[in-house]
Amino acid sequence: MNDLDFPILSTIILLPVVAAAAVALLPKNRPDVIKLVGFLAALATGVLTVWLAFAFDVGDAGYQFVSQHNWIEDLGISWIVGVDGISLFLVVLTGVLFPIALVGPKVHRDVKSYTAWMLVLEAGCLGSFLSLDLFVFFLFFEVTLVPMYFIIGGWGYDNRVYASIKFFLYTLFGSAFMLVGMLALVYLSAKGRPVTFDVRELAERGALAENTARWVFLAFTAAFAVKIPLFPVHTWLPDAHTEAPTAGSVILAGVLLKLGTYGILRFGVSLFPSAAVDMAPLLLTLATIGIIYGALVATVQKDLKRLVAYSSVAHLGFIVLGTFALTSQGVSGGVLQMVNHGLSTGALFLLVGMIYERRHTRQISELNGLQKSMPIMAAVFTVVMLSSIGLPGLNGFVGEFLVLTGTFITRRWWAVVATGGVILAALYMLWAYQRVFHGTPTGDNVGLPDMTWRERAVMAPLLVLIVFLGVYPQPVLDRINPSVDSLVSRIEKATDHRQPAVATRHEVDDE
Amino acid sequence: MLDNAFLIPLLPLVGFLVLVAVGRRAGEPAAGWIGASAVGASFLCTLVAFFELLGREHEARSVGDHLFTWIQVGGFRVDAGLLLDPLSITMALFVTGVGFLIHLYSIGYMHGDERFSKFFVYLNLFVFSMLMLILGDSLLLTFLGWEGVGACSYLLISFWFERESAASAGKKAFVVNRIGDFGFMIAMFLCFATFGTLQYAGIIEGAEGAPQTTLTAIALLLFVGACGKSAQLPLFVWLPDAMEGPTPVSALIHAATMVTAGVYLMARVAPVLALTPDVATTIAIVGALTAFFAATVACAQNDIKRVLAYSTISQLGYMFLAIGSGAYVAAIFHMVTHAFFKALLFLGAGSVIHGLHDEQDMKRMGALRKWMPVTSATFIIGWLAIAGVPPFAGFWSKDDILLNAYEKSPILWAVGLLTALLTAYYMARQVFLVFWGAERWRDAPAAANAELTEPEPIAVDHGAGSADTAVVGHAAHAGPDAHGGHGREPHESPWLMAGPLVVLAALSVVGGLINLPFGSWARLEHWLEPVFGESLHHVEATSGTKLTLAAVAVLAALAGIGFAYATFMKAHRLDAYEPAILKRAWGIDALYAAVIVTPGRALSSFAAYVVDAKIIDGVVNGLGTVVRGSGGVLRKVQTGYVRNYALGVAFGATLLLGWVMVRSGGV
Amino acid sequence: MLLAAATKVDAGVFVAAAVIVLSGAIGVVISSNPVHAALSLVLTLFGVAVLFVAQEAHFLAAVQVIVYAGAIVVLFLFVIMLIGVDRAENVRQEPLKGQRPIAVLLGIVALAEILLLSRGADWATGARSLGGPASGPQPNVEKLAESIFTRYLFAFEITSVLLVIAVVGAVTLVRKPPPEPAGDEDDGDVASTPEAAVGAMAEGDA
Amino acid sequence: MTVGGEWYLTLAAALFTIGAVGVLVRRNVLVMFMCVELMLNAVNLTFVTFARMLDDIGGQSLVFFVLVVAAAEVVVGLGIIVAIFRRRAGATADDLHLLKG
Repeated sequence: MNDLDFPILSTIILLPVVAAAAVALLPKNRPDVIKLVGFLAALATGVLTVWLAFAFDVGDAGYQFVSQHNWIEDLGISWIVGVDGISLFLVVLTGVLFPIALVGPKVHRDVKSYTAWMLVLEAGCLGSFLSLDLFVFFLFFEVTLVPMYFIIGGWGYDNRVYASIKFFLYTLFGSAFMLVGMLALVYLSAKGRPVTFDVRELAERGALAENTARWVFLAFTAAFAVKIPLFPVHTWLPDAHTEAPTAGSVILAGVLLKLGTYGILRFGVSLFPSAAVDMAPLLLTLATIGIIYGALVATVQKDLKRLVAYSSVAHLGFIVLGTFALTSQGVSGGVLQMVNHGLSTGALFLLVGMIYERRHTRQISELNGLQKSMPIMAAVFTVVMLSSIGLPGLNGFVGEFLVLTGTFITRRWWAVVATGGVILAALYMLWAYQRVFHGTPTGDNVGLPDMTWRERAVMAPLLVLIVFLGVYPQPVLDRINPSVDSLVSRIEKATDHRQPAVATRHEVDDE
Repeated sequence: MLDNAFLIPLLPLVGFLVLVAVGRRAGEPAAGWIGASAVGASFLCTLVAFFELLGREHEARSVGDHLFTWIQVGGFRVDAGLLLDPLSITMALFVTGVGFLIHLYSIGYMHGDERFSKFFVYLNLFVFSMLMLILGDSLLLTFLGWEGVGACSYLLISFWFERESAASAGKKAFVVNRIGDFGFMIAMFLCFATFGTLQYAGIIEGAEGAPQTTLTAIALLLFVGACGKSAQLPLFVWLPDAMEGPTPVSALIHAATMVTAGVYLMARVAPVLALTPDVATTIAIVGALTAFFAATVACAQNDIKRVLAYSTISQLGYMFLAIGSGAYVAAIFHMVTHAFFKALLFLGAGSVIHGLHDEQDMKRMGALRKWMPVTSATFIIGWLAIAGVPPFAGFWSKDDILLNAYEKSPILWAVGLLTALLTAYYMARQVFLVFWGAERWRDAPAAANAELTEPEPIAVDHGAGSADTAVVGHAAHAGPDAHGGHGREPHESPWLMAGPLVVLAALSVVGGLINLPFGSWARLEHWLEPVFGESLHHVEATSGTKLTLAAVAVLAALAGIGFAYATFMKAHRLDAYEPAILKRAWGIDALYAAVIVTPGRALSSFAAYVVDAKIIDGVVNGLGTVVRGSGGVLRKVQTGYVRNYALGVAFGATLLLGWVMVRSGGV
Repeated sequence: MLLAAATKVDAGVFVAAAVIVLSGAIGVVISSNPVHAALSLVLTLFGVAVLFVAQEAHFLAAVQVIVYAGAIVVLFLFVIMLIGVDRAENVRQEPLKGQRPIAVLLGIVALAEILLLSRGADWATGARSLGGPASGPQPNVEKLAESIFTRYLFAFEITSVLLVIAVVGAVTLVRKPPPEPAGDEDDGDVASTPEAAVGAMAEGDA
Repeated sequence: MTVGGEWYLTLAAALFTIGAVGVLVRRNVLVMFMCVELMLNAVNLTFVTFARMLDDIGGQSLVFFVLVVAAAEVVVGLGIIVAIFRRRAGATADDLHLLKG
């Protein structure tokens, strides 16, 4: 099934690029046509990614749909794309979120450039998730900065210039370390063999001295930690999220942050297993601090979007926690949580955007009693909020619980502290909900129109996924698990790290 | 039926989904009937399953029903599977049964509410979650229900969200519950780390060989979870506030079913508790203290529902006392009888509130006996049951608990007895204030009316009017047609509400029959035996001791009632023995506010506005400032004078030459 | 004897030329009137031409005189005349503090370094260029021509392009700007600030 | 060979240095330009000297190119100067410091 000749992954990456070029050629005064073209392209990409999830061979731990073309042979750089259980659902998430983000929020000016940038951004994200060549990954990773910079700077709110520059410089600062680390890795691990940027080959070589590997790992981690963002390099996130237009926030939270967590797993942990094991306590600690700290800070935010942004810091902490637990449950939960966070936080940002379109404010203190006039929005918000809090039966819980379980069996106390974040999550979300939706509406909050059919249609797929992944996550986990297991067993082979027996013991089926 | 046990939780879920889809269109009262029939059908299914189970051999009375694999990663596997055994079926029976009655009652009670259908949406979801909690065959499925009922409780407490107090109470309930859930979650992690499974069967199987410390930790952490859900010290604070919800909610969730989930959980893991006597003792002590503490507070409350709320906390304390004493059957027995009489009392209170047009202050009631005969008759039965007057249901279950407590420690028994006395007193106080004495509600309306006729732009024809909505400020009662001719005089509730009262009253009278302490009459004990097995504690006291203890308990109850009679009926006093500290529940809420909430908020503000904004972002922006600053200094070098630049070039060239010279050794 | 005499003559030529070159150079640097500077430059150029001849570079000497002294210096003089001869620079004052002493100091140090280096010259590899030997029976012009038109033909062609570009550039630069719109005439001193001057240059470019 | 090459080189060095100092100390753009010509001549002299010392015509060829480039440079440079002076008569190098940081 996967040996099809058609280069499906390259198509997925290139389709938005072609569409962006097409949009650029369309006349500026036909925003309706531009919107349609952009949406259809994103939708087609989305359909392809979903098809990918179905065509994916469940039991296979390796890369699938691989296609390879030499690019710069002297430097060992090739165009290699492939997908495995770790990247599969991030690709699907990207494919699903982009059409929603494109069609959901209203664009107040220059639809053409906006649509083109969004499509370029989509290509960048997909390329990052699918590249198996370190160099090409780095290119895509950096390329995503540019459209995001313009989207925040061009379509954002009042303080957008500061936010976009901060976002750009912050991330670029981290990437500089990665560039150095990447070159060090590639050339130091060559040792007489031909230089290659192929991730698969590099993982096999693993030829760096232990100390060197640690430094290179830290260089990679620096880039990804900023992107994730990990405490204490998270401060670009609230600004970027708050000032970005709704679609920008959705994509930023839903997809771009995942580049960090995905990168740290694919290029950090799997290329430097021993360094990852050595550094795990540091990263676990930062993640745990991020969970508690993000939640605490979120509690007192006055701006609804900022609150959601800080909740992202906390949620991303869970993902890192799971990743560096280095157990099947932790890593699988982390991967699943990447998807979950993309769905629920993306949905939250969409909802906040809808409130903004009605009230033109994000200040919590200026909102009250919205449930009175907008019962449907309140209901949708409640579901999404509960998913974000991690209510069992909705998607957030499954990932969070797996992460915490996986962490607990190796790193007990980190997990215990992190579980405290679950209490705080309920606190800040419910308190915000109470202030915004409960109470008797006053002033401009009286008589707002409820969700339109278009808005409902936008939210519907997200809600369906939120519920589905909470009730029946197994099809997703079935695809994630083999890749994660092989990753963990490779770590075990390379280091003296061992998962506890309970993590792997397969009990006899009692069916 | 046992093979199709999934129908039991599925039916309320279907009801929920149907109501979500068409509830608003179905409107009143169709939505209510949909919800009620879903729960009713579920009750019938449970009943069938119960009889099928009853028809089986003693040992075969445990049936697993595997549905699908929910989560599986490596060795971690949780199935969506149901466990039907005598314990879960017992719970399911009274949850669906009482739930059905309360659904019926709600159709009458919520009449005229603008969110009528939504109420039943939540109620059905609640019943589904509660059934998952009960029937789940693993800790995680129980946790699914556990959190689900928590969420429903949140939604229902803040049902009238326009009122700030209701919104806050809902949030408080959820957050405090989460603190308990924290313990529950850690306990689950520990279980997985120790046993490699979260299934009850696996845990109980593995418990024998597990290290004592681990078992103690697990038991203690689960008890923390139970404390949150069942409102025990120190996590009880949410339950009194939860009375902001509609009264049927208080009856169903905050008296009969959800709050007993903690007790159920403890009973589920009874074999673990049996191996950890220290934890059992802790549970008994916490239970006894909570029972006594809440009873003292209940004596000083004036709000008719808050009295019942503290009473609930107190009765839950009894159940934990029983659990801690190893008397699981007694705990379950009391849970069942308590569900009957406490639901009855709450619904009765709702009926009173309804009849008095949203009056909740007992000081403004009185003499309702004549006006609301059915309500008062049933309420009095409930009172006698909870007070422990034989032969009502409460007497038998409470006696059972006290007996077991006596076996555990006479001190615990003494505390329990004292609590029984207080219970009898405060319940008698309530009954006398509400149903006897002067018609004080005649003096009150001026003030009440002013509150009720707050101008409200949206006029809703309220009909009979639901109690609590009116407080929100609907103009219904001010409208001329609202109450036909009977003005402000109390009225009896319609039969849809009175019917459930009668049924529950009947159950409160005869409920004791399920477990009479006379050999073969101990049906419940016999029925539950396969669940608890060896961990069940058997009382070894002589029948003489038993009789003496029972007599003392009855005397205590009568003493309490007598004292209340003397105070309120003979002396006609209204505010006897009500120190302010008791009204404020020993100031524990204030203590939490001072010790946790305020510092917590300060810490958050510190993190947000100092650490994040000043320190971390300070460093970030500081870096920017340093770069710009050094640029600002360096830009001075760019004088704009081309000859200066040329000088620089010359200087560089000279340096280069010097360097070449040094390198070539030309010097 | 004859050789000694020739050497003496050569030495005399060198010393004379050197004196001319240096005095001309110093004249360029210190004369406040640009016309004088230009004339001093001619002096130096001639001196250098003489030194070329003394080193058998006859063709270059000729070019030096014709192109440099003849064309370039005349161009300089044209420009001086064009923009005003009377604008003598006040060489007594130096507005940039420290510029002059540092410049002289740097000059001395650099000179010393160059001299020391040329003495030590072990870094000169002595590798041959592609042009071939300078000595031999062929006349200097022929050898030079052969070198330029064979080995360095491509470079030679490029210089021709360069010259064309330079011509075009010069024409574009000095073209009179298009007449200003009427309203702007009362601005008075249009280019009273350096900003305006540079701005005008940019306009001229367009 | 008569006068040693090193003498020529020394002379060229002196000429170059004088030219460089001239560029640094003079404000008149035209004179600065002339000083640049001095430096170019010094270099040319060096080339020719080396051509003789090393017996290599390449040095002389290079001088040829330098001459051409110098001519082009002068043309363009003077063009710029004329353009400036057309706007600002008598401007010195110090008057043009718009690009001050």
